[in-house]
Amino acid sequence: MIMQIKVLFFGATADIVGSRELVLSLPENSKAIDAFQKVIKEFPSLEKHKLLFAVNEEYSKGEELLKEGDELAIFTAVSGG
Amino acid sequence: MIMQIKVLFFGATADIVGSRELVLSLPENSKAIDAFQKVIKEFPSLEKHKLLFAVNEEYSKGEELLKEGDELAIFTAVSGG
Amino acid sequence: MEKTFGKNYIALTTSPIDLGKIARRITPENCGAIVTLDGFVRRFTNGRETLYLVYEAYESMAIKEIERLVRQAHEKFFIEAVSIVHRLGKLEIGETSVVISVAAPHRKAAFEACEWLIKELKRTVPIWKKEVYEDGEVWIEGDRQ
Amino acid sequence: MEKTFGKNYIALTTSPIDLGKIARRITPENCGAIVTLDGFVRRFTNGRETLYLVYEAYESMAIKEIERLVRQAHEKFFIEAVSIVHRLGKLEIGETSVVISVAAPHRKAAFEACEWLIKELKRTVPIWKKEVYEDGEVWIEGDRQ
Repeated sequence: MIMQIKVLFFGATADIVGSRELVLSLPENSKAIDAFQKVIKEFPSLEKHKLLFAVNEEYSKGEELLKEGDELAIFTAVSGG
Repeated sequence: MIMQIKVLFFGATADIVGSRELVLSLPENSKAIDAFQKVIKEFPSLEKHKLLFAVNEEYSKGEELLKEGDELAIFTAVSGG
Repeated sequence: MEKTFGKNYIALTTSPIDLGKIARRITPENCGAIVTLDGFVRRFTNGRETLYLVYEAYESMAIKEIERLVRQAHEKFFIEAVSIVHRLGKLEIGETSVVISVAAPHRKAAFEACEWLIKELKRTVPIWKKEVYEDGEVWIEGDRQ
Repeated sequence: MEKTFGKNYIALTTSPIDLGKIARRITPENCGAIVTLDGFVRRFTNGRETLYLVYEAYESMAIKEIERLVRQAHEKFFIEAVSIVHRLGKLEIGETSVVISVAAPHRKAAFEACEWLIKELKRTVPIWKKEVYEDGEVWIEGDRQ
């Protein structure tokens, strides 16, 4: 079974990917880190940056299982304030 | 020779003295502390308070000699802010 | 996007921030002091001149993260209310990018909480700053202070 | 009564203080942060309700003392500009009695200098506060925080 998740990009990562939002298809029971690595493969320039990611608006280390419709965000170290 | 100095009161000390400004006559070569003690003698209720004083707008410990026209201020611990 | 919880107020906005209005949202009756951090756009950074900044946020997550920080601050410090507003979009030199106001019964806690909040905000809240120069632009990664 | 020296501004005033306006007087180009202390009239002190306050100053000396503190702050901390305004006369609950704003290249120095300035102001500047209650009034002697 295949599921779809949403991937969000901001700032530097949005510039690299050329988009702020992608839909990613993954096998069921994929982890966040699997989705992350799939994106990296497609956009290898992302690897030049120190990246963080969040699943459903929470920082993630990548171990959680994703489910249909989840939101993965990939971004560089924050610089607000 | 007699000289005259100005004595200023603020807040609690002005309430006790019933005035914000007095003229004090003193022998020449009086120190600030002499003037201070003369005022205390006239208004003994002042002694119930912890008092500070300033000569010509500078905090004073009382050892400087006063001269005609000097300004002595007598007040309680400050509470601005 | 804004949120009120307890006596606290947090917001993300593309409009100019009125520092005094934010700070004075919170004047609890048992408090006597508000400490406010006003972060603004500096013209020169390491000698290079910035023309303007652009701030972008992961807005829904940023609001959550700011709320989490405010709740943590209440646990760590004896404070009464916090007001945080972060500006987004294009900012001119000198314009306020962030205001953090903390009201507390005793000013020491307000100073400590305000300093802690700006440090944590810069570390964890998903907002990014792009510096635009005459000859290019760059997304800043991490707190460069 | 007001005075400007260097990038600093100090004043005593009987008019309401506009916090934002005071803080934003000082936005030096090499700075990115202003820290502001806003002291205001609290309604309850040790459970007793205050109706209003009256502040009185030895104005000429108070301005001198505030200037001295600002100059000392520049020696002690790496800061760029200070703005201090103290209100005098009758103040209602919630009104600002004092604003101290400090701009610095790095926020840590601004926090430290602002906290030091309010502590020293309360210790040395000849200004006095009278608290007026329903059943009496009292001149406060010394910092009771």
